Amino acid sequence: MEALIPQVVVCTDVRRDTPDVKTFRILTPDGKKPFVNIPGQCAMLSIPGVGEAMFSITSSPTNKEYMEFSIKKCGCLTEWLHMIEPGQQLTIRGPYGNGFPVDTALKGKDLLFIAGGIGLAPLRSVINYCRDNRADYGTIDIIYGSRSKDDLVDYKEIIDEWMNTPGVNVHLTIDREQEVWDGHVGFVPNYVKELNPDIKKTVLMCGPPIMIKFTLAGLKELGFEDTQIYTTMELRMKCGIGKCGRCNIGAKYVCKDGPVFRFDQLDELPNEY
Amino acid sequence: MYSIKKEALGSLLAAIGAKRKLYVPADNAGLILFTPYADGVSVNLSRNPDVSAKDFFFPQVENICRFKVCGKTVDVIDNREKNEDFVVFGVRACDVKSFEVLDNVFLSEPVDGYYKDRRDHSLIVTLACSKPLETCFCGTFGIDCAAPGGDVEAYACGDSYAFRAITEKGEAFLAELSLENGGDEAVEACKAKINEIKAKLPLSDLTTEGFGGGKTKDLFNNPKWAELSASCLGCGTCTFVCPTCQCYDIRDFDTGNGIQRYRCWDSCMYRDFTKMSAGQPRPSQLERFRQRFMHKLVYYPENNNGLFSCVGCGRCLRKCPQSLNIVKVMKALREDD
Amino acid sequence: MSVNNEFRPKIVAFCCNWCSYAGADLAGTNRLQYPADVKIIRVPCSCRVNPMFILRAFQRGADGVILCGCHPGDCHYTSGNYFARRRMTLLFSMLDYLGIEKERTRVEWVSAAEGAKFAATMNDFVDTVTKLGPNRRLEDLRCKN
Amino acid sequence: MQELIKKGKELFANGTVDRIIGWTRGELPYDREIRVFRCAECFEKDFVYDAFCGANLSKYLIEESGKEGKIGVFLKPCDSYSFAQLIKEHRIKKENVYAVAIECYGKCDSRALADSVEDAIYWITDNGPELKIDTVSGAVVRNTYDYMLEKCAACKTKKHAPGCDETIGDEGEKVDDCTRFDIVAKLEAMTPEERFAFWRGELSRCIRCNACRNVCPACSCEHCVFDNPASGISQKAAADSFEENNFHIIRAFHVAGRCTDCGECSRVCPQHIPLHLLNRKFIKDINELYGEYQAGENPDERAPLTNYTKADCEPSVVYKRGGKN
Repeated sequence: MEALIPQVVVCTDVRRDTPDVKTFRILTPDGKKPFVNIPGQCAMLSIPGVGEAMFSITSSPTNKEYMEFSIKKCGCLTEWLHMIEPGQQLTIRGPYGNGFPVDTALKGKDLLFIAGGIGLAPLRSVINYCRDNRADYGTIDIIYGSRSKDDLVDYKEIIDEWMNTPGVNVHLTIDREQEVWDGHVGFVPNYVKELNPDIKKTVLMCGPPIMIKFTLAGLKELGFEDTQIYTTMELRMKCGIGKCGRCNIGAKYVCKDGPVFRFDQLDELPNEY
Repeated sequence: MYSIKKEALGSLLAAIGAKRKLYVPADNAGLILFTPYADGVSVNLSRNPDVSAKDFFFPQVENICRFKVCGKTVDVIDNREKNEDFVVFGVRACDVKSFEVLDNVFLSEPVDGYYKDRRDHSLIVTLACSKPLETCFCGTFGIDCAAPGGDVEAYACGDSYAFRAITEKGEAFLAELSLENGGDEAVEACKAKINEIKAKLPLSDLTTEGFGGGKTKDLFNNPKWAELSASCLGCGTCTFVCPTCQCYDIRDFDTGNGIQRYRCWDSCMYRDFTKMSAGQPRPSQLERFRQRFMHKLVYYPENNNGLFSCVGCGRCLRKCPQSLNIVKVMKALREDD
Repeated sequence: MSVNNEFRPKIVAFCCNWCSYAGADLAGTNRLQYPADVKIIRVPCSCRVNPMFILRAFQRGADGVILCGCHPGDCHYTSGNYFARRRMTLLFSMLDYLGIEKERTRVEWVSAAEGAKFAATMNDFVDTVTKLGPNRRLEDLRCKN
Repeated sequence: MQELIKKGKELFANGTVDRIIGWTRGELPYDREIRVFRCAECFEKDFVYDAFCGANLSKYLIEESGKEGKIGVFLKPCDSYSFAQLIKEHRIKKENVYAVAIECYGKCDSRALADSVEDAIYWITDNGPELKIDTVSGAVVRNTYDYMLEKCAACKTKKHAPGCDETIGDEGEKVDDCTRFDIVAKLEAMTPEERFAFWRGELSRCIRCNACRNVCPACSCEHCVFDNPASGISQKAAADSFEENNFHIIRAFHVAGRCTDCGECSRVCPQHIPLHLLNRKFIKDINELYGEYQAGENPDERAPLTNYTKADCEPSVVYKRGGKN
């Protein structure tokens, strides 16, 4: 099978999470999951004629029924995606990338997830994987922030499921005061410092570059090492298989060698992302 | 070793062309381009063709598949062209090496079937460079233009051409042509003469010292990049004439009765190459220019056991509108030491 | 049913909203006959048509392209058709220079009152293009199958 | 050249400019690259003006004149028209540029010259009417006039456009017997079939490297229509013969009336496509239909495509004039 030729899938359900984020449920035409993946991996979704782009797979591999993608409206293809209705066929190819080391480096560790905005999408896959294999991991702390309450992706799942899982602590924050909000208000980097997490934890972080920058500085202040912190990257991609050349940073291709990097690995790369 | 008289080249090419598709370097508007062989084509073997031989395996435009979209349904049709066996005549040592560079990319997992199919259908007849030019520096990368390799090697020695099979495929190919034996001595003389010229080339003293895998930190933040890239126009000439540049774009074209997905050459020199809705990791020509050379001299060797992704063919030296090139970059970056 | 293999050209007519489109309308209400091969695209002014529109029409399978606007001096926007006139003159000259049959392109000024002229122009243009045969020199083969 | 260096040093010394853009020796004997010199010493050491300085510096001034300080530039007659046209279009900040008009007697087509020599070239000595070329296997001599750039062989003027701050040497005159439209006229006299075959032969070599667009001083858009995915024509590659035609027609059309015929497009084309023949066709048509016009010559005149007269010819004029059938 040619890597660049995609398979047809059906979008069976579209769920509006926030004003600009929708979650799409994807199945093959005969009702199966398109392929097996590791948490943190990505896939190339495409609307023929509009374009093709890389999205992180939001659903956990432990979900055997369907695959989900949470997608924020921010460009040409994503605007089209936001217009589709259930039943629409799309194309997909993948899975691409390395994913998080859930079966090796992360096993048995206390995990701290830090996400901002749509940055929760790739982490949700890992969080649900860890919840479903609860015994394999230590405590799970989730710090998640967004602009407002309405912008919290998967709010219902967070409240109904994550918060009710033993050993999982969820800390939510929003940028500005809101009447309907009685939780924490403030930016993620400051909230992380306030919470002062145990420095033995392993951190998985994803969010806007500015959040990453300040949170990383904050974590280091608290005593975290680069080798404890993982993030997942985004660059322009076309082929997904490390050949077309555009996601090249140093000797790495984000689509093939990433998108998950440990910060000490990122330090080795030229600062061009 | 087989040998023919120079005058007999035309009938030899005709004999090859009668059986298979044959491409030969031929005159075209002052250029030498690989051209399908036909009666009346003016074969020109005087210098390396202006456009590299990578097109045969990685053409500028290639159909990936077609989509039929009807209401909410999508059909995928693999409409790639079927390849037939073909022969490329007169490929030089540098371009042959470039196939190895491209193989490392396209034939690594997952294998690119489009590329592989073309490779499998090809037979490469190479030609030793009797007259390397001032822009040639293949020796820098350990390439011997007097021993070009490929499936069959050819030498222009005096009033005859000598051929030698390198691979089994080449052996079978030459056997088909029923040529006369001979030419061994002439080839040795020819090689000796080439080596003599090689030593005298203006760029013969260029080395790869200071470049290679692991040199990112030393070179990436060199302040020289700013001046080196200052007059770069951001066109794609260097990348398109380069035999090893392999970046591509995948695009959809709405034909009115289906969507044609195709891939085409792309260039890291273009500003839209890395542009995302979220931002631009290489915002100015400096970063784009640096990427091209860092990739050839550092990143690629790091991933491929020290093999450089430049073969010293010198096309970018000749073709850059503003006379920027990899030799200048290498020399300038090394000056500090 | 017999299969008609006779060549029917595809004609794209860019019509200015204020004069020519109304002229086409009038031709219709007056029951004047002109071939159905003409596909009308309404534009705000003949000046809205940039060279790319013409070329893309050919790419997508048009065999002839005609631009209709208000008579010089009558432009709804005062001077749009004067600019269009210069532009199209140069473009058509360039197409001719590249060896593309010059009869495939035409500019005609049709006012809102000239339903008859509209029909006559289209009849004539369709005839001309039919004689020329299909557009081969400015076609995009990908759009053919 | 000595005069130019003297002038440059003087401009640095009296503080007129804080940098000068000019040519310098490249890697090869016939290479001249463009550099911004930031001090009198490096200018004196590296600045070159000789038979190989064909490149037009005007386009770089779009970016350079936007920076702080004043930049000096040397303009050959044909470059000065691009410069004047860019000022007219408000793309160059004139107050940040000090332009010196310099003479030009035609520049060498270094690629053609190099291609004419079979051996590796060591050095080229410019002896005026002839070029002495030292190669690996001895010296050869070439007639300078046989290897002139096309734009120089068909030079239209040795007179500079208005707008330069000073002139070194004597101001030249327009070339009366300019031959630049000869080939256009020859093509026009062909049949459409011949013309079509001619252009297919030329344009089918295009590799869409965009060098012609990027070097063109008239192509000064920040975002080109061919890079805009929403334009529907940003196909990036010549995927079909239509795309080749389309790209070249539109490229030439978008600079029609603004193209000064500086010849850079043809100079840089790696595939030897005579792009100037497209631009000159527009210039010739404009001259014949709307009156003589030279872009950049008159800062107050409206460009032909943003102008009109009520008595303009109808597009049907194309049926009567131009090529035969």
